[in-house]
Amino acid sequence: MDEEPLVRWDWIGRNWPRIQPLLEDHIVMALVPVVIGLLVALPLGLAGVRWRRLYQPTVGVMNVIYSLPSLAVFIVLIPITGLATRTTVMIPLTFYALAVLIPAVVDGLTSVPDHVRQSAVAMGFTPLRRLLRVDLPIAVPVVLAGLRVATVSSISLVSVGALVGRGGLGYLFIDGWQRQFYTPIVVGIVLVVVLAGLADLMLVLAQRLLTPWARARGSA
Amino acid sequence: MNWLIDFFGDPANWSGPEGIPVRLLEHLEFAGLSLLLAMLIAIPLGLWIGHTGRGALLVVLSANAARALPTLGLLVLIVLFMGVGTIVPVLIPLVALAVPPILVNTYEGIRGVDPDLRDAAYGMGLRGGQVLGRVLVPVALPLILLGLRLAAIQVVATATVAAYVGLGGLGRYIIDGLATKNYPSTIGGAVLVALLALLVQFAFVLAQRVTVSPGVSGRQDIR
Amino acid sequence: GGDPLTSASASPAGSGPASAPAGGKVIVGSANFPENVLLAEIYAQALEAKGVQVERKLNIGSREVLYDQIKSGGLTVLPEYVGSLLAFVDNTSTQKKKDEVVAALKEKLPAELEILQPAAAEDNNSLTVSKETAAKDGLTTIEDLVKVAKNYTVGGPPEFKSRQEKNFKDTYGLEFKEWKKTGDATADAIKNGTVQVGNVFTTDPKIIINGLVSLQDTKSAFAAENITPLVNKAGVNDTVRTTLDAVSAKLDTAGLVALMKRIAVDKDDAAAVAKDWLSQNGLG
Amino acid sequence: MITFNGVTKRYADGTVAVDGLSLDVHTGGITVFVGPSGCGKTTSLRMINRMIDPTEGQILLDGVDVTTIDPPTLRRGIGYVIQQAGLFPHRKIVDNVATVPQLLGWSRKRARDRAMELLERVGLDLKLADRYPFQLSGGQQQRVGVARALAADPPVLLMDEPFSAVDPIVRTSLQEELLRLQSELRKTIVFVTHDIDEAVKLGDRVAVLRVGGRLAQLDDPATLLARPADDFVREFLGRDRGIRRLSFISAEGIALRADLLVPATADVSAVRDAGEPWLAVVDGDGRPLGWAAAKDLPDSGTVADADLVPSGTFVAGRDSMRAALDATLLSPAGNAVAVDESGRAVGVVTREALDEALAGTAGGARG
Amino acid sequence: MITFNGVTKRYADGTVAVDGLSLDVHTGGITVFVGPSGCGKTTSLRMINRMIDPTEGQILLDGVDVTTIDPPTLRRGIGYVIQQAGLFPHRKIVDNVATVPQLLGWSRKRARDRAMELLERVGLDLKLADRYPFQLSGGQQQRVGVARALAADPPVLLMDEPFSAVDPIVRTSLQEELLRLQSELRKTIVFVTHDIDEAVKLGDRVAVLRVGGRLAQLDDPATLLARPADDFVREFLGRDRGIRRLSFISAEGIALRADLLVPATADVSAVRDAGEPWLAVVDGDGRPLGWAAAKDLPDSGTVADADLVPSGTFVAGRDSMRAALDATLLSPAGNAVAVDESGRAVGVVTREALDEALAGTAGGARG
Ligand SMILES: Nc1ncnc2c1ncn2[C@@H]1O[C@H](COP(=O)(O)OP(=O)(O)OP(=O)(O)O)[C@@H](O)[C@H]1O
Ligand SMILES: Nc1ncnc2c1ncn2[C@@H]1O[C@H](COP(=O)(O)OP(=O)(O)OP(=O)(O)O)[C@@H](O)[C@H]1O
Ligand SMILES: [Mg+2]
Ligand SMILES: [Mg+2]
Repeated sequence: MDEEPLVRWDWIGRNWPRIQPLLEDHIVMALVPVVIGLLVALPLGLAGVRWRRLYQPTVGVMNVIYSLPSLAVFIVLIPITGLATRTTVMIPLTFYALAVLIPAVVDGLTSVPDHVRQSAVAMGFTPLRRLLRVDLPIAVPVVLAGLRVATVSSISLVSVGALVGRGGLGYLFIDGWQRQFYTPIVVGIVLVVVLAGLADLMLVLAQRLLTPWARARGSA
Repeated sequence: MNWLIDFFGDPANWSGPEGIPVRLLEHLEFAGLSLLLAMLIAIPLGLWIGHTGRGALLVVLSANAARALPTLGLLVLIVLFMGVGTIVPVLIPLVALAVPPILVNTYEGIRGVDPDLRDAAYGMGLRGGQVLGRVLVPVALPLILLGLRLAAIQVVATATVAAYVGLGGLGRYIIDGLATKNYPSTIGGAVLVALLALLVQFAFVLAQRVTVSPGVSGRQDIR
Repeated sequence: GGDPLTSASASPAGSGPASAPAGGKVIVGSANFPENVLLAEIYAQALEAKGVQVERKLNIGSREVLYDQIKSGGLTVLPEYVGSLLAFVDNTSTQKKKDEVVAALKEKLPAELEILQPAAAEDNNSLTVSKETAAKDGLTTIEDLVKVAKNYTVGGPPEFKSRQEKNFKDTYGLEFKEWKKTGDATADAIKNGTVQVGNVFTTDPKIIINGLVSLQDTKSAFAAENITPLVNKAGVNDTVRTTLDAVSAKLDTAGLVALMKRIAVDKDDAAAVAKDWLSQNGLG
Repeated sequence: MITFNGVTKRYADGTVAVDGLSLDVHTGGITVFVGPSGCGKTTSLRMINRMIDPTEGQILLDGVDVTTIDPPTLRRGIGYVIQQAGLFPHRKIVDNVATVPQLLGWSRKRARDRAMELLERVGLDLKLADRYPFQLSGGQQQRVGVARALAADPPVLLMDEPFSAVDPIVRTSLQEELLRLQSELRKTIVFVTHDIDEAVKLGDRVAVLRVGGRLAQLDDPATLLARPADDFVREFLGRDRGIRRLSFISAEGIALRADLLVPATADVSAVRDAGEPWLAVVDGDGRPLGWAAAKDLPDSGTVADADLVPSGTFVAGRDSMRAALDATLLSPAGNAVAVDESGRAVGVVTREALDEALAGTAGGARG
Repeated sequence: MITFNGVTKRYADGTVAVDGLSLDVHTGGITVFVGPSGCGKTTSLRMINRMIDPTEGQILLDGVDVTTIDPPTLRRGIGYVIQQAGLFPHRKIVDNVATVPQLLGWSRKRARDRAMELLERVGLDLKLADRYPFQLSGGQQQRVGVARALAADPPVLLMDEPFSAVDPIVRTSLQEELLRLQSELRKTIVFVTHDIDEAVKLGDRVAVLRVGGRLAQLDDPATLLARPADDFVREFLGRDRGIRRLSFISAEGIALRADLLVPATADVSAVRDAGEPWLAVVDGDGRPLGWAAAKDLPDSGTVADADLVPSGTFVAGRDSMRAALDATLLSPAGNAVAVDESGRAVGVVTREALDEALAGTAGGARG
């Protein structure tokens, strides 16, 4: 029994039908919060830039949220959002995504050079139009950099949800742990990393496509 | 609030091997040790890569890959391999968690120093090490500290998972609270962790005040 | 004070599908250990074979968490162990024998819940030690343990101490030096010596994997632990009942251990093992 | 015409940036605001397109108080060029230029065609149109900035130190480009600089401001150089005022002597007989080849055999007195060759003739 | 002396930045490298202190091949000043300046004392010593940069466009400060600029480089302006070459006429009798008050009652021919008043006298 191999390859094939829904569940639970986070972070970030005084407290609150252990938040949410539901897992993840994305949006918007903003005003852009056509596009590289971190972290964090019954691929960790069985754990880790890598790659590609003008400045 | 009073008001929670002081020390041990290890790995590496420019692509790629590593999965895998005799199994995933922000910020901090400054330093006859130590690091310090702070917060918050594999730390209150549906315990544990994280943040703000030259921080305020 | 886990169960508004059978869907849950997951799989697949629509919420947590959920309708069916369940709903209960326990349960369970026909299969709590400890102290029964227990640390799930400390003392006069919460890692803790004695289920595959010895419970400190579906009455109809009863009728301890061996040692998946068992027994 | 009517700007912190400024900016000319750093040039400029609103007084654009016009509408009719060009980093060069036309609702195609036309007009290689700003040099970016400001053909152009971030050589070429453009377009341009040389070079009229935002003098460059209103202006104009004002005086009035030109094929003896110490030698096309010194001529042969010294030249109909003076200073004879636009010598300016002409201008300094 | 001996630098990407450069940099003088962008000025400069190593050829410092010296040691003996000053943001001004002395092992106190001395020397308010760089203006930062480079009293100073990021007014004052310092310190300075005006103003010798890193001409500024080696250099020197070279010719040789000076108390009739159209009026101290035109004098009274026209002046012993010319151009008489250092008139330069002197210099253009 001690010679339990690190990976039982046949297990993967046999259990794929069981892994696949976990993978799908994982993707949904990881990405929906990031998307929602982005949608919420944009207006909040804008408000943060507009009312600088609101921004510091917001960051403070976000930092506190960020320092809450995800597991504890899951548990606290169960009575409100139900046991082992996606919502339970996605709510804290949304907040974590916000904690990364709001500063990214604010940094992105403040990265618009003053002279660029001034010329936009002088050319007769209305405020809304300037926001949409000038400020936001220029903020894209910084926002995307934040989005990459948020996405990858979210994909990694979903698995903790397994401790409260809904963790996508995290189920494989619990399962492997209970049965002292490496294969599902390894498969889970690999899938999570590959998933994160793919998402990251797609964001990098998106950045390349969306911001050919920023290439000179590097993409990190 | 009642749950907090239940939890913090219970004298049993303040003494013995399951008391808050012991759990807190355990938690600090996990978090502190892993942060220290991560610093030992990431700071020299970040300094070196930022200074020489070699392997920069590697940092960018591997840092995000490391961020993707699921702590829980890593933890159970390592515990299965090594057992729970020592705290090493907890340290490894936590170190993996802490390395990316420290590494990336150290690297970006050093790399982001104005090339003119680097030039001036070499031009004055400083040697490579002196340029790094006397010029680049002091100027990059705010970013390096920011990386450390992010890492520290994440490690403090995530060290709770150690309890799942039977180890101690403040996570015990959360995991045990879940198992026994002891709500005050869960909340109490979470509050303790959050307080600890805030304390860590505060410590870093202080450290920043003390270690970063006003010439550098003042310049940033202006921007 | 207002425990939200409890208070929420009174108002199941947000707790997902509360009144389950409306859409004819049965939610099968399980606690977070492999055997319970396997049993839930067996129930689920048996039901599905009868055309019942099933949703699984497996490997979720402890009884403490699950019980409220099934009571509120968040779960419909849960594999349970009669003794532990009785102790949970009434911690003053003293019944140990299967029939007494079942009878007591039927009486004590709240109106929303009921247990169906218990199976012959049992998964008892046990006090388990390592082979080395057993050999050194010559331990085979819990009574053997009494004289050395004062030197030993005992480990178990977080809820273990509160449930059993008094029981051990009353039944055996057994007292330990220290109690540790070792949770899911109890078997590992015994193996690496963090604890010398641990509360491990008799069908736990880690007993076999780690070569541990479960001490015999000569005085029935642990109650009978026959496996039975705990159901939320509102969520089950006759099809469900007869199907689950049919499962229980075929399930015995030896069979369960064999299934668990497949899961723990051969690393077969619970769903596959369940499927095989059901078809062998003409249920799937 | 743009009219400043007792305009004062007091910032929230109490700084008075502009104080009771009253002046007219003439239509179709370049008016330069010049003055030391912090004298309120930028503030004055930006009050015209309402980037800043005055605390007191009014600014009228062709008689209409600008504060009665909705800012975006006002601004779309006023081009604006600033130091860092302010190009949108995320848009291609052509799209940068097409921005205002598109804001005005032109079709994409029409806006782009217009942009291409303008890029050509400001002297930019059309291959650059599909690049992004970061791929252009500073000077090229400035040209794009000018093209962009001109895109919707606004009658008014505001330029705030547009050329101060580029190196002197590029700067000179940008200045010349602007003058060339303006000779075609005749916009009403308000140009801000703190470089007095740039001010007198570009301005039809130059407004010198002093710190605190008060007008010290408003005059055409020649008058400004000849008659600074006070010590502040004199100081600000700096050294070389005498020489510099020659730039604004045409060399047309100088008497030319055609008799000092000799063809390279002329016989040496003829030249020697003329009795002049130096003669300007021209080739068959009449282009100057250099100066021949009478005393150093060979004994026989043509002038072409002589040792010729390079000559200073200036363009008779176009250049200023300054260029004529410079040319005489570069010639060994102290005389300069005047050429026409095509480079053919039309005569020689002797130092005496130049002195005569200069004496006429110096009288202008009386004041 | 610094000797470039067939120095070539080819970068990894194949760019030849410097190509077979051979020249001497004289000890104790300012040698300026000037040329268009990308002509290899910076590369040449940085090969001296081994920030870059040549691909071929050698650079000798007082006869020693620099590649035989350990770079940090070499650099501590060579001051280096760059465009944005490159001050260490985390160190106070005084500590920035004390950096190299401390590297050399001086005690903290001695290094700081030296730093304070130097800050004073470069004209910086000592109150600024305890500030951080971000609290200083660009011009002040540049002064600190110069002080820092001088801190260990290195015999050689390398300056790479040190003043190009500041505005023209500050730039002029920095240039003058550098000249003043150099007149005291007599360092061997290599100065890089792309501004030809700065080059001729500062350089004892000016090396003009062309793109590709080849030397086009190396001469003192006056010779360079008078005799550009080829069209590239002529083009690069730009307009006004004739006028600008007058800057390098002292006005000392010009004949002065003291008889044209009249005291303000002189009687009108006396002046009218002199028969000169214009007379320079001076006050009791001998300071010039302006020009009086003979024909416009009142019928009686003193000269002080006359309508005086402001006069152009230049300092007789110090100023250049250019200043003298400028002064004549500002005077209605076409004559300029020469004053001594204390501002007292010493005589009048007539245009004829100036022409005479200019004719003498123009001969120098023969080449
Ligand atoms: N938003 C503001 N709030 C307060 N004071 C301001 C503001 N903007 C400018 N000032 C002050 O108003 C004065 C005039 O500023 P302005 O920018 O118009 O000067 P400028 O002539 O353009 O100077 P520069 O040549 O340096 O560009 C300065 O003293 C400046 O500090
Ligand atoms: N590290 C490098 N790798 C490749 N080419 C380089 C490098 N550094 C400079 N060059 C090229 O070498 C040539 C000379 O560069 P250098 O910086 O010496 O010019 P410069 O005269 O100082 O120009 P500028 O006036 O713009 O500062 C340029 O064509 C430049 O692009
Ligand atoms: Mg300004
Ligand atoms: Mg250079």
